[in-house]
Amino acid sequence: MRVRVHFYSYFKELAGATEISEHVPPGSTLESLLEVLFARFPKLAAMRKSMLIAVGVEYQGAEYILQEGDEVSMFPPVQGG
Amino acid sequence: MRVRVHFYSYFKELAGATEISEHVPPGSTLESLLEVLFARFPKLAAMRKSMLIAVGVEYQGAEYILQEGDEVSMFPPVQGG
Amino acid sequence: MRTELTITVEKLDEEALSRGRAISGEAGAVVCFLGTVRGIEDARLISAIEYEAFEKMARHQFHLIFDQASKRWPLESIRLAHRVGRVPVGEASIWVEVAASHRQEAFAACEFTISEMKRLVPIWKHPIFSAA
Amino acid sequence: MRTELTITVEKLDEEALSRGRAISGEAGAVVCFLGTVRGIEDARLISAIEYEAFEKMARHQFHLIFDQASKRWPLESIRLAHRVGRVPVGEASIWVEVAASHRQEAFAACEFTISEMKRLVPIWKHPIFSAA
Repeated sequence: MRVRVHFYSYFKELAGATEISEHVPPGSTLESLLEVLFARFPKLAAMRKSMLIAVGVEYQGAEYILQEGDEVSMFPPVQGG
Repeated sequence: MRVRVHFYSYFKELAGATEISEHVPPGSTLESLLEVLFARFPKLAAMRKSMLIAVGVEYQGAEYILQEGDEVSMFPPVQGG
Repeated sequence: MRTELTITVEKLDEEALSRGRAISGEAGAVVCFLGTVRGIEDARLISAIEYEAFEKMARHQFHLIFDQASKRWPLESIRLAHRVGRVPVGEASIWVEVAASHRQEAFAACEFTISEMKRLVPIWKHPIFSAA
Repeated sequence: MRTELTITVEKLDEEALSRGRAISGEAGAVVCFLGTVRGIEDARLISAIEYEAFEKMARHQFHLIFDQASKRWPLESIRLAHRVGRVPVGEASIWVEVAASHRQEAFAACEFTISEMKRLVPIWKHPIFSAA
């Protein structure tokens, strides 16, 4: 199934894209998606310890099970204010 | 020597005056002045545990030694804001 | 540190006070407090509070508090206005503004100024109860 | 509890925001925070900060924070405006106002809202450095 992945802030430069579309097997977790993305974008992999991940408008952990059509967002620590 | 004593808030009603002039022996402490005032104004004496005392614009304790011309102020807990 | 103190019987003009702010490019945080007279005091309806001040001592004690705050935190300014006399329900009795480089300091100094005022500044409240 | 959230590329109009306040006779305390862009970031002179927001999620996260605040403290209102896009040095990037019956709650909720925002709301800063 297909999910979209959006990048924000300097993660756009690290991934070289603002968003990508990704094919994953049904039942995949966020963690398995991340492994695929980290293999493809090694600069992103280097940031894995200071990375926030949302699906839609909610934060999710690595154990989240992806659904068809999910919009995943990956970004560095936020800095509002 | 002479000192003036000013009352604020409901201490004016308790003393029946906004200010009075008082004669005290040289070297008198605030404490000895208070004993004289409490004898004269028993309603004030009842408030001694929630009473603030200043000389001029500074708070002073009972051990303060009065000077000629001191302006003493007695008032209940403050409530600014 | 810049300070500004107003004790007045006039209505506090929050917009004019805000406009009076002059902060440098270094002050990133401004915290304001506005206290207004509430309609209930000790479970009774009131129409106003009459504020009585021993003004000369109040000014001195406010400045001591500002000095203490500036020793505790790096601040750009503290400005404070306290209304005295009769203040109707819904109108402001106090306005405090603290500017600093960082928000934690501005918040801490603003709260400190208000709580020290409530402990030290000779101002008293006399509620005016509503006719039954 | 009333809430109002503005995320805008326009300059924040502090006076208009203040005028938009509508508090009851029960709200005795209003705490405001204004954050402005400082001239130095990481020890370098800057001319502006470009704020980037994931706006849909930012709105949702702000409302979750408002809900949390209203569960923790009895509040009358929280109003917040965040500017995005390029914000020049000296101009405001954020304005937060909390109204409550008592000052402790207004201060606590205002600080909580800001610190939770800095933890949860997807907005990022990109400093624009001054020409040397």
